[in-house]
Amino acid sequence: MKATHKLLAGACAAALLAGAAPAQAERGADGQLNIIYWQAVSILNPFLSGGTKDVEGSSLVLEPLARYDETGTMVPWLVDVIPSLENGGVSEDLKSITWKLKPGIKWSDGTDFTAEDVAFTAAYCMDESGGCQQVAAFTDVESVEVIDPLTVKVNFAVAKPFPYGPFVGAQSPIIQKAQFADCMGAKAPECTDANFGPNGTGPYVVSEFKPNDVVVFAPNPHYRDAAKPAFSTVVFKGGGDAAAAARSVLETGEFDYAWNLQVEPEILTQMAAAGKGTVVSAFGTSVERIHTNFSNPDPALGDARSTLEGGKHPFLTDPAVTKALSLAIDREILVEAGYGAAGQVTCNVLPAPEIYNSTNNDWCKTPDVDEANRLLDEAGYEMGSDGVRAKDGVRLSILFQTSTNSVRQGTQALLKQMWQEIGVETELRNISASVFFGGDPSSPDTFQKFYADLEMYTNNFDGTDPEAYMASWRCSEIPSPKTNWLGANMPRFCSEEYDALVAEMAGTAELEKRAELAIKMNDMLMESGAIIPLIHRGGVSAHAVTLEGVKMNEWDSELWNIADWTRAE
Amino acid sequence: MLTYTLRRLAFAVPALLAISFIIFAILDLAPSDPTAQLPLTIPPEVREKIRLSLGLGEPFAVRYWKWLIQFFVNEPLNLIEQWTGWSFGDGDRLRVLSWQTRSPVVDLIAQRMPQTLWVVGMSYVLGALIAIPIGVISAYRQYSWFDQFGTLFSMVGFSIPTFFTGLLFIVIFSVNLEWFPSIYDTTHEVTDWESFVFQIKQMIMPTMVLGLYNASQISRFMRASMLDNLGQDYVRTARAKGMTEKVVVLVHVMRNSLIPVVTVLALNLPQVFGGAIITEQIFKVNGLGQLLIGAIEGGDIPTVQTLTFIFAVLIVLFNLIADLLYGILDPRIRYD
Amino acid sequence: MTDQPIPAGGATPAGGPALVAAPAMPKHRSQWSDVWRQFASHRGALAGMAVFLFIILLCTLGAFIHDVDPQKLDIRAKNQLMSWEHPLGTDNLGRDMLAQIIAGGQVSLAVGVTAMLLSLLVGTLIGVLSGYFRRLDGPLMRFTDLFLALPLLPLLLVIIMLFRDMLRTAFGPESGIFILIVFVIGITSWMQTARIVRGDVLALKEREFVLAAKSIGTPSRRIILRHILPNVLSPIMVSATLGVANAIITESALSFLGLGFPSDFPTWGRLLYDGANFMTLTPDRVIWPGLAISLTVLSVNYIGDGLRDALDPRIRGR
Amino acid sequence: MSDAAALDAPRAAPTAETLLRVQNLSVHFPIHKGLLRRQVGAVQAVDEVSFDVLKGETLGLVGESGCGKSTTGRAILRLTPITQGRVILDGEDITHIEGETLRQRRRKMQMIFQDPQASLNPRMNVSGIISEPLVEHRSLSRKQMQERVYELMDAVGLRRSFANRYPHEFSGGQRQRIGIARALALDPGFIVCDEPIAALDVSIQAQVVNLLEELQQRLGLTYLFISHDLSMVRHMATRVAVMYLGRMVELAPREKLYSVPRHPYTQALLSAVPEPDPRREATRQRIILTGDVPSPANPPSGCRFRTRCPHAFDRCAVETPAFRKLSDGHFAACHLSE
Amino acid sequence: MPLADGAPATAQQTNGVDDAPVLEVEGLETVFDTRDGAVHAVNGVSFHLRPGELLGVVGESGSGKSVTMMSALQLLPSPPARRTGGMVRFRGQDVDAMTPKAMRRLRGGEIGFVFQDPMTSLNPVFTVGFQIMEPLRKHLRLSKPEARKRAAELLAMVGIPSPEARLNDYPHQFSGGMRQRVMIAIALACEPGVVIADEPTTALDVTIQAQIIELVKDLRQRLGAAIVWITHDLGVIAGIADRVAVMYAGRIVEEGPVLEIFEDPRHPYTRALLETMPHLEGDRPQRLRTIPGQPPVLMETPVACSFAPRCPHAFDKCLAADPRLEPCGAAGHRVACWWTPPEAETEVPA
Repeated sequence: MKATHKLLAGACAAALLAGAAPAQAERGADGQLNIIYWQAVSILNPFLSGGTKDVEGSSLVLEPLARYDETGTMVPWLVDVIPSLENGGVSEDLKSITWKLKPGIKWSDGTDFTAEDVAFTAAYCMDESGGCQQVAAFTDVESVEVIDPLTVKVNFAVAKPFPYGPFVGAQSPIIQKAQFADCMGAKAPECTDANFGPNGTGPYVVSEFKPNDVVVFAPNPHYRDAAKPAFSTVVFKGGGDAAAAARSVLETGEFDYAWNLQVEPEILTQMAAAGKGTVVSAFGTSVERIHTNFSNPDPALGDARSTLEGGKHPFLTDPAVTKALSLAIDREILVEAGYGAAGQVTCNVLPAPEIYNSTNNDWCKTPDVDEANRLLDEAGYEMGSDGVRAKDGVRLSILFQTSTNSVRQGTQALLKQMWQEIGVETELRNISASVFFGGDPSSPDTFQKFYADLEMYTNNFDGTDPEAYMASWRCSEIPSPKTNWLGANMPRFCSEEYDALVAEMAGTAELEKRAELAIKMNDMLMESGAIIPLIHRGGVSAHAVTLEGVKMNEWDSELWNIADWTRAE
Repeated sequence: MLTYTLRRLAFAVPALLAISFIIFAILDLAPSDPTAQLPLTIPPEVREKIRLSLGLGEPFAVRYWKWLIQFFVNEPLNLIEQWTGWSFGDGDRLRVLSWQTRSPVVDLIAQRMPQTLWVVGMSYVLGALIAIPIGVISAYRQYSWFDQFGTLFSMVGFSIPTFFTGLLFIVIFSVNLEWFPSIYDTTHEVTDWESFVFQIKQMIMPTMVLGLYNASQISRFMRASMLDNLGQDYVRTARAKGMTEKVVVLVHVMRNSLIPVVTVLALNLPQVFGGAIITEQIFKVNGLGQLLIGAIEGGDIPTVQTLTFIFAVLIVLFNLIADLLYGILDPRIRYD
Repeated sequence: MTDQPIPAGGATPAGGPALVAAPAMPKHRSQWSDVWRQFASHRGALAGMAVFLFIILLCTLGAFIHDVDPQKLDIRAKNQLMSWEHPLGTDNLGRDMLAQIIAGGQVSLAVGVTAMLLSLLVGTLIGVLSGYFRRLDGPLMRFTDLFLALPLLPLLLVIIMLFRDMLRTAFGPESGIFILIVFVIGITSWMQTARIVRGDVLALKEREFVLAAKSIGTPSRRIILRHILPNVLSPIMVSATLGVANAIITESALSFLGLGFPSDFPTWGRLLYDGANFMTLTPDRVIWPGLAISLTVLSVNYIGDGLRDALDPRIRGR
Repeated sequence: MSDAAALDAPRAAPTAETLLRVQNLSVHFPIHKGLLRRQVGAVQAVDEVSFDVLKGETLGLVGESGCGKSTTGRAILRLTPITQGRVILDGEDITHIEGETLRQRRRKMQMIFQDPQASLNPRMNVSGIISEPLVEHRSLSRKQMQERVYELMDAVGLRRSFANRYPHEFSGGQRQRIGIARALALDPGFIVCDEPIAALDVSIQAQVVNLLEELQQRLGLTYLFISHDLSMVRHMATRVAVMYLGRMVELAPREKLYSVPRHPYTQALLSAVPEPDPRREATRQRIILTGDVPSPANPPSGCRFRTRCPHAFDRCAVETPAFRKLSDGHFAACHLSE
Repeated sequence: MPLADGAPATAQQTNGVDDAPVLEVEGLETVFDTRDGAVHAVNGVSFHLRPGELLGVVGESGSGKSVTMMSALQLLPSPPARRTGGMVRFRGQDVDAMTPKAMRRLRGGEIGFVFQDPMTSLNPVFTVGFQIMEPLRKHLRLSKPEARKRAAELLAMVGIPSPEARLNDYPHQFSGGMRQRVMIAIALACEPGVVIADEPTTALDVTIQAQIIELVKDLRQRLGAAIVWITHDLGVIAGIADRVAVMYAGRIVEEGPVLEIFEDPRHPYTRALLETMPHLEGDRPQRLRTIPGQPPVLMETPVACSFAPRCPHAFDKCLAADPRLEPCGAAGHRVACWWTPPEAETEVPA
């Protein structure tokens, strides 16, 4: 298998390193590792918290059956092979998947890791009263059967061409049945001891935990590789802000690894110049994009505002307008001002993995104000005396909302200026993230209600499979008062053709075919102007120059291979 | 004095109940949604379930009553059990749980207490130690260069926001001079001389930043109080008795001047427990202040309610202590 | 009666022992000219006044002289140091710092002054009412105690979270948040003023001139307006100066906690906060707003100090 | 003290017209103590005091500090709440009138205060201070007002050019003149002078006293002259009342009181006053009272003076001596003078 | 009583004793710096105090009586007060030349002070015992128990009942008269040769004032200290003083034995002062005599007689030159006045 090969290659690399410094090929020989996450870990049970910091913090302890490597390739982790149609792990009707556990793996308390634990994990998360936050990974799971102590079978209610939701990736690790058996359902939140110090199969165990402050880890004595991990202590500190975290690695050298450095690029560059650390980045599927409101957000419409019933948007449904808006944007400037190495210009809402990335929209990469102006002229929007275009009395005046965040506000300001050049007037509005993304149906400011013409935010999908993600833009996903404003189709984009493609993808197992369908959907969204993608965002982290083995990974936990991290002399 | 104290205590009870209600009600109105921070991919039905699992479905009065019981009965009982080893009932009491960490809020507070007390408390002590001599000398040599400089110092100290001084300190002492760590290690334990030195080193910057701010306020107060007393007749009496200036100022005037200052110090002491939100953020001290701001940002209402109310209790308590201190320090009040 | 080495009270016009009381003073001086003379003799206060006036002038008239749009982005001119074109440099989006400081100053000063006025209004009202009317004293002071006992910062944060959006929709994003911040700072800082004013009113109420007014038959309302208020003016004015400084600082702390004005609405506190990370890259971004805050607070404090001395007859006599 | 005696006792000759009648006046300030703030007692600042003031006379009210003389004055002017008793001014019972009625009656009675510094609002100029009563009670034009202020200033001997000055620009004596002008503004018949000269220098005292006397003659004023200065009271008053610890102990026409004081307290008080005459002082036999004045919150039983009285005997502790008539116009409250 | 043993001075060391003066003040000048300029509060005051004698200094407020004494013993805060001239000698020793240490020993050790308001003059937060023991321990170097014993004796001496117990009380627990007794005990603690009493009875009621005057008379006989008694009350002075100095506008205008001053006042100011006072006995004048005008503002050193503007007898010379204190009449009687009263007018209204 390709994946196995990759894993071996990784092991070889580690072995090579070990060879270079033989004294270090010993558990706990490299002293202390200091990691700083500017958002502190609040709980070490990823099923009870959706926060990246919590998921990644617990990934030192808890492991999934399989996970993604830095290229987005799935690698077996607690199993020997990834089940697939070819090797018979996935049933022909695509309704079940059978995992065969790697023998000999032990929990950190010394007991054996068995299929019972895997089945229990599913039962734990699928208990409705438990409030499991990773329940999305278990969508359509009908049952999880224990075949024998090392074999577990997941049955789906529907055909699942991509059955790798449960137990794959950092969001869906395995917890120990013995420890959590009494923590089912409503009792889940009250099991503080277990939630703060889960037993795991990973390289480290929790030795001290101060919620929202610091976690101290020690090597797992029962870790499957006797030579790993290399550090005797891991201090996982939280708090402060991204700049301070970056400073502690890059300038003062107090810490070895800092996560998610959303700092203005010039600051990062300046800090990196101190030479104590290296900035690393990796790209996943996050795209900063603008959603166009195809429905009419006119307040005069009252309850019908921003709904299909309220009618079409006066000018944004005209692809000429959205294309002109897109053409007017100099995305390079946006990258330079707000993202630096953590951003790339993109013209797709689905930019990765590579096979899904469309090249059909690359025209947007080169801004062309003249072309934009021409398009608008052609479409009949005439420049008014106030510098704003209008057609039939409808002025190209836009209300543009996003969440409160300094980079976003910078981007907003830049866009406003760029659009001014093509005769589009923009009013900016920013809303506190907790309200904007909060989903409170009584608030007028949520991103779902979309009481504006344009809105900007980032979204992505977990793992590497875009099926569910692309299904967001089906007609049935349009938020409306009837569905209590739930739904992911913010632009109110509705096309039968698109819905048909979604259905087709759900029944297609072959990867190339799936990619083709995804690209087609992506291109449809681009051409209609429902989405104006801006930047393909990556994660940025920094590590000390003395820290080796870091492989930045946006598909899984950044700390996915922490067992291989070592300290150079 | 005793009845006075009892009276004050008696007043404190309804006051605290009123405060608890206000705090609970205001925070309850807050639009914080415990599920707001969840990833967008989580479906709304699940969000609703999570809300219910956090006890959000019940009416306001029930939740308030439950919270009162938890706060005033269950948590104190738990504390007593922990300290004494006794047990009351089955010990399976409903505790105030944080939404963010799902752990009892009181435990979190207990965990945060040491660093807050060390850093913020130390800065308070330091502030007072710096401020009192400055205040005394400034007042004694009123309008001298020392006084002018002291005034300038205290006003500058007061007028620069701590988030700025903190960052400045880090850039100078951590980045450029590499003297002190910029991030406070809350797991550090003092076991020997070396670790003690490290503890001192990591405390210096946050303590100084806060201490200077405190000192600037206390010194102004001390100066004013000294000036008030230096003009009193008894000072002339002391001089007429042939007392040295040292005795006149440090015994006669100082003793009187400290009365209001000490009470003000006691009144402001709850701030120490409240933590210094900004300084804690900057140096990652992660004390109570950081806990509070984190809870506010994370919409963790139970934590905010509990912390806020504990501060209120402390404020009421220290108000009482300040009154009593005043009585103890000032004999004129003691016997009334 | 005795001779007192230190002239007592304002009993004598010129200070010194009472013997200086003259049947007719050579020149007629009003009380305010006395206050001004004492104020002017306080060098710090005078300097503070000059600096404060300069800052006000800069913020009001500065925008006419340096007429650059503070929100104009010029990404190609980002992170610049001082130059003729941008006297105080630019920020990381290429906005002109001087223009931003001028615009920010207008907001910061407006916040400072309005919040102070609000807090004074509430504080004086409660202080005077509870000091003058014995029956109101208990309830109002308990009310004040309650406010003092409420931990303000958390509640303040909650109030902001609560009402921000309501006000935004009612008054628009900028004036909405302005009203909110002013309200929040004002409503959480009146207690000291109330206590001080109450104390002074209690003392004034016992003064014979109030009794004299009562014996004349002056109704309470006019006693308060004519006799009490003018005489509590000095603590009120000192509170006012402290209030301005306090409000500016609180606003900057709110900015730090991310609860102040929206990011495209510069205030000194926000400029300082936004610039903090650029401290080593473009020091101008922290020096100027920092200096502006410090100088304002410092000058206002010195003015307050001078006023306190000038308005205190015991000191004025000296 | 029986009611009848009290009503009858202090009345002066029936022929003279009575302007003010004070009957059994008590002013008690409650003391609250304990957990529930219960009233546990009262400071008996003024207790069962009765006297008359005749039209045109000056009644001197003397006593040491804390004896209740100022409180009596204020209670008569309804400036402090009356616990018990009646105050009748010009035939009208003003004890319980309130609001506008009381406001109207205030024109008839005014007060001159002890501390000329404290009794003038430092933020008002002379003209403002003197015209305040006029503003409150008369509707005069600006010009008439100005004229009246000038008239009053003339009357008390202040230069008209001082009208725009502030109190702090004046000396103590001049300030007291301003206070007197204010009291006169409404042409009151009755003025309570509450220690009007206590804060003034000797050489100034005489000026103010002369002014008061002159005004009395000119305007037919009636004074209640409260003072602790026995010599000055002897100079000013027609009749003199002596108070001790909230009670009135003796009341007599001036000459009688000073020549044949009947109450031991009055005797001690008179003997304690130092005279500017070295020869007399050297030979004078003083009655030196022992101890201090007891607290009015907890006054001695029976006769309040008994704890310091050189002649006290058993009955004094048991029975409160009645305030009774001794000879024409001479009243005293002492068992010895029965 | 051990204290009395220490000072076997007999009664009535009245005028005429030829002992060397304990305290001499010559040409004392003191200025207060105010914003309006320098106020000349004391303008060349000279007097001396013989052992055991009681000198009454009388004058209205602002006449400089307290300032003179405080300034002579360097108890005025500087600024604003400033000595501009004069010499002060204690037992022949130049006080101005003393070291601060010697100065402190002088104050409290050899000179005691009693101030006007005993409430504010005692430190509210220390017990009375502590405040009495302070000078005992400092100047007499007594041990704590010794000082305590002595303090109790002192309290007993000034007539405070159960002195041992009251040592532990705070000033506010004493009544006004008792507080003044405590002040007197402190002043007498180290058996000083001189006591400066600055309006010691002004804040007290007449009956209490009488008590204190009796006490001082009694103690004087027993201790024999010289006393400077500053007051504005001529009555008090008449009953207690041996000699009287009358001050006006920062200078002594008349000085002499008490009988001389009251029975043969030479200065128009003294005469007016005596006449303005009403009496408890004798004739009651229709109108009190008044002194027109106000005391002067001492913004500059006077070149003329300061009283001239208010003086009924003023003539040209009074405005041209400042009279000096010259002997007149009986022995020890001195007056600073150009005008000579006709014999007929020297009678006092008796």
